[in-house]
Amino acid sequence: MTELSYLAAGVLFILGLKGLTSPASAKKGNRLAALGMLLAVIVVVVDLVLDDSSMAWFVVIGGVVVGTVAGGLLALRVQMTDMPQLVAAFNGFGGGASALVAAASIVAVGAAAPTETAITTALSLTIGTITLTGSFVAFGKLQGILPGRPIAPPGGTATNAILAGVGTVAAVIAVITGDAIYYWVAAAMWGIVGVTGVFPIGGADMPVVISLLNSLSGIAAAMAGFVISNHGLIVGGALVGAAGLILTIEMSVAMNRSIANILFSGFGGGPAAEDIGTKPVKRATADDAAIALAYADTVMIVPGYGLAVAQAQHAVRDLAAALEARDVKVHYAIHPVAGRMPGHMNVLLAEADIDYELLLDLDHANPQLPHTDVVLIVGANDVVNPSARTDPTSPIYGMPILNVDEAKTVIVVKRSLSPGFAGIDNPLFYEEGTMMYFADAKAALEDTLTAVERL
Amino acid sequence: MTELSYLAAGVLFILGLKGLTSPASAKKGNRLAALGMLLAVIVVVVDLVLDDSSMAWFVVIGGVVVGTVAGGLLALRVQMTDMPQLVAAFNGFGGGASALVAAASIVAVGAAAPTETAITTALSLTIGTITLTGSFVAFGKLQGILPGRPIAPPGGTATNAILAGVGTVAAVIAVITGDAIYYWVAAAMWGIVGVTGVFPIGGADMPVVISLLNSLSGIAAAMAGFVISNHGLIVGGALVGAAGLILTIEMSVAMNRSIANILFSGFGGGPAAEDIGTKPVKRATADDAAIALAYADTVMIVPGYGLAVAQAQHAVRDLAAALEARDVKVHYAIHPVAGRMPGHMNVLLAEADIDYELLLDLDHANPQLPHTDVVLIVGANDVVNPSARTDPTSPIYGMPILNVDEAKTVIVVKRSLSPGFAGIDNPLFYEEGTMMYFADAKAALEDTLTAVERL
Amino acid sequence: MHIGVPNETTRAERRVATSPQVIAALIAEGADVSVESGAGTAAGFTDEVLAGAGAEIVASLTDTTPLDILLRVTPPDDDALKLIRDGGAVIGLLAPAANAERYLAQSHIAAVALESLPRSTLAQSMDALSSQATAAGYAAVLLGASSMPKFMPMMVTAAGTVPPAQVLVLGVGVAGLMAIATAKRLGAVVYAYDIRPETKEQVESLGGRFVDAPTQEMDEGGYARAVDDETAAKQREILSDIVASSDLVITTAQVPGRAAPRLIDRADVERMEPGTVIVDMAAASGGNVEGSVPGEVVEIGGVKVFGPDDLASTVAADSSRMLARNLLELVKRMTVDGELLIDPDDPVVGPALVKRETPDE
Amino acid sequence: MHIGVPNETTRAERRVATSPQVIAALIAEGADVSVESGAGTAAGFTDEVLAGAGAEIVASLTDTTPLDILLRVTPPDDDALKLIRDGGAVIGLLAPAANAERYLAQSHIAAVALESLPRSTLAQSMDALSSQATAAGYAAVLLGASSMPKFMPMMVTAAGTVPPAQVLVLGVGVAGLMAIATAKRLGAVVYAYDIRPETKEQVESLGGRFVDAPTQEMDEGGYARAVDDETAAKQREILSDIVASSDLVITTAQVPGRAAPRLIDRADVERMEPGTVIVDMAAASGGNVEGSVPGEVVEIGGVKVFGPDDLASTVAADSSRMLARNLLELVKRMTVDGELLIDPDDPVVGPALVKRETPDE
Amino acid sequence: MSDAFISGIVVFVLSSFVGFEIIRRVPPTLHTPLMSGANAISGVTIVGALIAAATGSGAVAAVLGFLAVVFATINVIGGFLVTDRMLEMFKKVPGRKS
Amino acid sequence: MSDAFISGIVVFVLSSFVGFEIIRRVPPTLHTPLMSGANAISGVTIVGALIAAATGSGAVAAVLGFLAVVFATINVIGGFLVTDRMLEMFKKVPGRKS
Ligand SMILES: NC(=O)c1ccc[n+]([C@@H]2O[C@H](COP(=O)([O-])OP(=O)(O)OC[C@H]3O[C@@H](n4cnc5c(N)ncnc54)[C@H](OP(=O)(O)O)[C@@H]3O)[C@@H](O)[C@H]2O)c1
Ligand SMILES: NC(=O)c1ccc[n+]([C@@H]2O[C@H](COP(=O)([O-])OP(=O)(O)OC[C@H]3O[C@@H](n4cnc5c(N)ncnc54)[C@H](OP(=O)(O)O)[C@@H]3O)[C@@H](O)[C@H]2O)c1
Ligand SMILES: NC(=O)c1ccc[n+]([C@@H]2O[C@H](COP(=O)([O-])OP(=O)(O)OC[C@H]3O[C@@H](n4cnc5c(N)ncnc54)[C@H](O)[C@@H]3O)[C@@H](O)[C@H]2O)c1
Ligand SMILES: NC(=O)c1ccc[n+]([C@@H]2O[C@H](COP(=O)([O-])OP(=O)(O)OC[C@H]3O[C@@H](n4cnc5c(N)ncnc54)[C@H](O)[C@@H]3O)[C@@H](O)[C@H]2O)c1
Repeated sequence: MTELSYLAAGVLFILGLKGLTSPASAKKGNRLAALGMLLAVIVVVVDLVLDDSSMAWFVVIGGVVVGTVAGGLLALRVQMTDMPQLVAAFNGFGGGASALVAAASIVAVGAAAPTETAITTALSLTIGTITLTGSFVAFGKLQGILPGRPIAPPGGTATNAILAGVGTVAAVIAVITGDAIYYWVAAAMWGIVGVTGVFPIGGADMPVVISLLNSLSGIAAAMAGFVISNHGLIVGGALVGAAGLILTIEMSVAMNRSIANILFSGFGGGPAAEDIGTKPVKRATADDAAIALAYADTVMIVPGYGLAVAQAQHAVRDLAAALEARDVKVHYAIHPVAGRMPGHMNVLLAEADIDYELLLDLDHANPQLPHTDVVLIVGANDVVNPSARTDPTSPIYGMPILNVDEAKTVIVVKRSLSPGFAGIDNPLFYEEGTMMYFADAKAALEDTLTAVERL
Repeated sequence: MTELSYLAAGVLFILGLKGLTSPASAKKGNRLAALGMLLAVIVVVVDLVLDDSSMAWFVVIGGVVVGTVAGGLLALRVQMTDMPQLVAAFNGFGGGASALVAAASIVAVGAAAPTETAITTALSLTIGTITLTGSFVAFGKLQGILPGRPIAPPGGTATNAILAGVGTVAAVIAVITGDAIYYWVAAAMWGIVGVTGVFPIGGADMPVVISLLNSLSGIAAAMAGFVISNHGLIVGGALVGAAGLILTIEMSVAMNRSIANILFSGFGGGPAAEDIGTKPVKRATADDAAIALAYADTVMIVPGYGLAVAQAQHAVRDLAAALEARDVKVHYAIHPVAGRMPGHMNVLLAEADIDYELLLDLDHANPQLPHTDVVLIVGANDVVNPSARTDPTSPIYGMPILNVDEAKTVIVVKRSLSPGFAGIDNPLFYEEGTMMYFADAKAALEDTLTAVERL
Repeated sequence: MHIGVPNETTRAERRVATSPQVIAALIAEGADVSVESGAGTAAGFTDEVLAGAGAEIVASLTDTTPLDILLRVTPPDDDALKLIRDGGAVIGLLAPAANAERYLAQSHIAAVALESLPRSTLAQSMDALSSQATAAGYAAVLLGASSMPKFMPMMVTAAGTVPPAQVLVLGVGVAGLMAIATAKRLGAVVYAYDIRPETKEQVESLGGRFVDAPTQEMDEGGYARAVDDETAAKQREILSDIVASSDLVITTAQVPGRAAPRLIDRADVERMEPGTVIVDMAAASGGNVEGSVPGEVVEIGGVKVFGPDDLASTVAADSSRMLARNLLELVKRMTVDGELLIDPDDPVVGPALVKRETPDE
Repeated sequence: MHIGVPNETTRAERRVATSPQVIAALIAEGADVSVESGAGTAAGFTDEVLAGAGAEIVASLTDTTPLDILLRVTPPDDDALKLIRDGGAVIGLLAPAANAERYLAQSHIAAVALESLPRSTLAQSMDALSSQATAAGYAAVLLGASSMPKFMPMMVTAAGTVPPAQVLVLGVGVAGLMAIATAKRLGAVVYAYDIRPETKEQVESLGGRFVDAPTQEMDEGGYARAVDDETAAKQREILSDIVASSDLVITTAQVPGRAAPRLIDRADVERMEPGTVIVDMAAASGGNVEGSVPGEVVEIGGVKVFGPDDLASTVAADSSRMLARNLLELVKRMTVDGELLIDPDDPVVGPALVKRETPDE
Repeated sequence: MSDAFISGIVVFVLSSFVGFEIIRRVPPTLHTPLMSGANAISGVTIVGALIAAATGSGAVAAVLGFLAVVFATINVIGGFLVTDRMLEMFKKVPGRKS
Repeated sequence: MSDAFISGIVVFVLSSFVGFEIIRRVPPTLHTPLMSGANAISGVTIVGALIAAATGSGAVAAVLGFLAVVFATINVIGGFLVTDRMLEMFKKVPGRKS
């Protein structure tokens, strides 16, 4: 029964994780996984109680209470923007717990363990430790306690290689001899690698690192499962280990980087994360745009000269149709001087057979914008440049523009940060609520459509 | 080692099955799975040899030789069109083998087996038997040995329910008492259910039934795995059991039916399979169209009035663009009287900005058609009606038409078999090389595009 | 076989009953083709071009041997019919309703009126009504658009937003459909109406919007019947409002063998804004618009009402080419081994022959 | 503030320097507006409509009190300038190159020439050259299309396949872009060429094809410079071939302050097919086409060459509305608390003031 | 329940999940080859058949074992071969959209 | 190798496959919640921690066990809660295209 209950918990983990991969089912997925965890905990507690060996009640209860209060407070108090670092910290605790389970087993069983158990114990210990230290460095960087910029250890990659080598050798000796001290040495070495390995990675790449550490914490848990011969741990741990790895790969693909590039670029191995412009912008992918658009109630599309250059009129129509099918209200805001000739946008939108009634001119669009969830700017620039409103020294000061910055979210599709016809920079691109989607307008809209249809 | 080798075989099965889900990797997938099977067989043989008990060599070798020759000849000799029934037959053999393994275990171990083994033995035996008989009935129907039309047993569903009930009770008694005779009774009852259950199902629905029986044969193998405590069998069998079930569901969804409707409609429970027209046509889905188009070298799109009615001009352009991105050459054949006014198609295609150079009129299109892989007819009818060429009694006899029947494959997108402007039936729809895709033109083209992008 | 093509060009008529391509095709079929000098000039086919295609250019067809076939854009006078040999034929847009008696009087020849060809799928390649209506529908929109003081498309510009023009097309036969398509291309919002209900789908297939006024099934011939007074009144009421808000109205409604239905009264015209335009393509057969005059433009309360009689001629090159192709296909159907052979039972040619009405019709 | 709008309608001029909407807007700004009777009729703005918007309709502006501002579509004669009070202004398309001396002679008023406004993003709402070029580019295509004996779009029909017309646009400023867009809408295959290389992207952004002939960077003002003889010769050579195969050629090339560049010689015209059409929009400033005559149509070897001088007037309602909006925005910029205040240092108004040339220019 | 049996159940459930997850939207043209390939995999019961044939004692067991081996072998050999033949139709590997 | 260990390996491999297959193309906006949820699941090590804490003897073992329980509990409780909060943003369930 115990084993089958763990299997049931494992199935709940699987279903939960599956749920988490799609927006519609994510919340339910998380709760299923939590249910699985509750089941696993009840099973083990019942088992321990039935066993009624000299169970160390106060340790167990004390631990659970402390952990619950600490974890609960952290989770409920944290601000939205600080969540990534909190996840990193939680992950560190998880890795630490697996290392501690291994450590407890070393203390309890010692050299008596069969080779296979010794191996998994060593793995659980070292992987758990690197997860612990690495996660806390990541936490520190994101929280601003540690410097966000990449800092390589003295000696760079070589130092890390040596530390890892020593740690590995110590672990092998530990397995062979069963001598606890070698376990601790191995754990210490790998713990240091966690620190020196994560320190050189820039703050922007941290999410990928956290995801990788998350995968490691899953593997550590699975190894701990081998140590205590528990299928529940193996299922849950292996699941997270594999899923975390795939997720890490996906995240780096979304950033157009390889994992190796992310992990080692701080050592001078690859290009810096920000390659366009000097001021930071928030970059978006097709999927980001798709989620923002698909979950909006009202969308305003602002076409500009770039739409014409990319001949993206059909693509914009297709995307709008897909959004309308999801009950999103889509309008188009046409600025009087968008494009390069009077009525340029009208020619294109008429070709794509977009209903005239959906086209709003400046006077009609501006009052709508504060009530608009998402503005999608397609190859427009000057006509949405807020310096026309705010900067008396700007050559376009005084020109009426589309006040897109009054909308909740702004997505700008263009190929780069280069200026438009008027040749001036656009402060809109650097604003808090603006996401820059750098791509050819047609390709971007087509990719976003594909992403919307996948949601 | 043995166990881990079985695991390796299981992994190969997983990778192989995964490969089989996409056209690009299917062939490799099948070979990986075969490799896994080879590994499993080698492992068991080595194991048996090492065991060097009184191994019944001649039985083993004789069986393998007979099976290899029979299976090999059948597989290599069969004609493409007869493949589905061959798969059914093979499936029946697989189910039979599992039942025989269970039977051998019953004979060898008898009442001595622990309850859990007895249960799995009973399951392997009964599921294997129903697979055996059901598959051979399916084979007989498809091969034309048995009548293809649905034939319900006397008493209908009630008869089957009684047989199944008796079989189940016998199995339960067998498990409890360990008495072999009850096993045989259970097997016999379920074997009959296989016959009486499949007999009432029409020939058109057989693929779905075979897929379901395939899933059952997987489960039978997994149960046999429990009987002989072999993880290799459990992994492979469970894999096929689950995959087969999903596939069965997918196939019935593709036919717009529920599984229950397919299984029980022969008993008067649901509509007949062919609901449109009386002559049989080959129906196609978006995925069929996508595969045909994406793997073609040359495609000719023939637009007609239906394209205009559906306002599918943008959709056709998008699909063509996706095909061109895959190096498919796409042209459009414009019949002089397509649509309802002179130049009707030109107005639409120009709106969608389709290059004039891609438009071929009758005189230029017809010489191309014999060299065209796929013709995609979108809402055209009279202009591709071959009776204008072949049937002197036809009111349109003598009118030049697009000779689309000279192309390798023809896909016709329209909503039904109803006639066009001239009000006459179109023999093209019933030809061998024609697939009918019944849908609104715009929806059909959009769905096909999605399917192409998924390939 | 000797085929003759006269010069018919006048102010209103710039078309010619042949084209360089068709001359070449006829010659390939074994015919001789004589064309009067200057016949094609207004359509852009100079004498040199036609001669280059193989035609004999003659000052007048009277200079040449009797003709087997005379091809015409417009109804010929009796002298022209004399050019044809005994047993020969005149083929063209012969206006049989008005001229049948004249043709029948010349009993030595057969008169084949393109207007009377069946409107079947099989006969479409000879259907000159369709090909010329295509040209006329296109030309009507260009005429209307260039006579309007406003843009057809919508334009959002720095100098204000120009709303799209509203175009109304009444009568959705071939010309009406072409008018809808052309106005739509230019960016207008297009409404359309026809008495036949199946045109709704056709209008929408071109991106137009169908006006929701009463419709009525067509007769066996596929033509609209004359409507009763009550329906007509209801129609006019609904149409009057949409006419009033239109910038350009194009009317094409016809009922074969009858006067064109009156769809727009003077009062409706007066409700329109000054500067708006009406093109009444049915002016010559009675007019869909009260006050329209064939071949002229009249102004009613600031509204320009055109009654053009030469629309197909304004695209004379292409309309002549299409007409010539129609004639070529018909000539081919009427010849066997290079000899003219008129089969009154042929399902295509038969109905086009000008015959004395049989009592049961 | 008193604003006057005269009646300028002639054969070639149907526009008026105001519109009902703009009259209402000016009155809302506190101005009085007097309009000469009949001034808007040709543009579709009847006296009643303008009066309804709040204008005072006068038989002649001489009947009314002195004006603060006189709005003009065309350059006024000296008598008209007398209507303006001391310190007042005339604003409109004043053709400053030809008339500057006349305006300067009337030292009691300021002359603000819309032609001299900067072509900057900020000034676009007042940019009458753009708004009128928009109208002219559209009208040029309609003129060309209705004068051509062939269809613009491709049509596959039962009476043969009609290939699409080939349209060539030379000079891709505002008018040229509009011409490309309009011809493309009608279904033609459109080629275009301009000396400024950045126009390639603009042409393609409208679905046109750029002709691969030599280009040249623009000057600081964003205008093309006059090109040297060698480049011009090479240009003409490449263009000659594409001109020869075109059905409709629309030329719009201008070099500010100079005569329009000659892009098409008589020999090029003669290479074109009979029945083809050229619209030379630069005819008035010297002509891009050899032989074009402003305000007339000449035939050269079967090719119709138009030199229209009233293109914007053919869509007088919308072109007047846009011009009126341009004038409104400029008047608003030139008034403070309802009083005219001309600031020669204003980056928009300053350059538009007619001034005596300073030596360094 | 024996440990082996319980771990069998775990393996069974997990394998089923893998099977469920692997089959996504499969194009209908692949339905038959996929079914055929899966069917061949279900011939893994050949392992059981071989064991039964090799270790069974007595005539009945021998016959059952022999038949089991024949059946399973037919399923395996025939299954993979016929699948391979069906898949001949997907020879051209498509260029991917860039 | 013990049977338990071997079946552990089988379970590990199969679970990994399930993990691999489950994560398809996930929209980037879900990356963080998914990571956070997976992280909470990796807190399953709490089972080991509880066993260690309950059965360990000696002060060292008690301390290790106690810490393990605290750490694991933080991971589990905090992880699921914070994921739940992140997912608040997906409240609107989209209408599907028909
Ligand atoms: N409407 C008129 O009559 C007229 C006439 C002349 C001048 N203008 C002037 O033109 C401007 C019009 O404003 P606008 O906002 O429409 O255009 P804009 O300010 O010129 O900006 C267009 C933007 O589109 C982007 N782009 C170009 N090609 C693209 C592609 N293939 N895919 C995606 N993005 C692309 C460019 O950025 P990347 O290079 O980074 O992609 C550029 O910043 C105004 O300054 C106006 O005064 C207008
Ligand atoms: N071109 C001309 O000038 C002209 C003028 C008048 C008449 N005609 C005649 O019209 C005919 C033209 O031939 P054609 O092949 O173009 O058309 P057609 O023979 O009339 O066939 C059109 C087909 O499109 C299908 N369809 C309608 N709406 C659809 C939708 N929304 N989605 C998908 N399919 C749709 C219809 O089948 P379902 O209902 O099953 O969907 C119909 O069979 C000829 O007979 C011609 O003589 C032509
Ligand atoms: N078989 C073919 O291939 C073929 C070819 C060409 C035309 N046709 C058909 O022939 C028919 C006639 O075409 P046509 O262009 O010569 O028509 P037409 O010129 O005779 O008439 C024009 C239109 O006016 C409409 N009309 C008549 N009375 C009306 C009223 N009171 N209110 C509104 N509309 C009114 C008619 O319905 C018709 O559509 C059409 O159905 C057309 O599709 C068929
Ligand atoms: N800032 C703004 O918002 C704004 C507004 C309107 C226009 N403009 C710009 O002002 C410029 C002029 O516009 P316009 O329409 O008044 O131009 P224009 O009427 O002065 O000239 C028309 C075109 O002729 C071209 N041309 C000159 N010589 C030529 C030659 N030899 N061969 C080929 N082409 C030749 C010019 O390059 C120009 O594009 C354009 O760049 C336009 O984009 C800017």
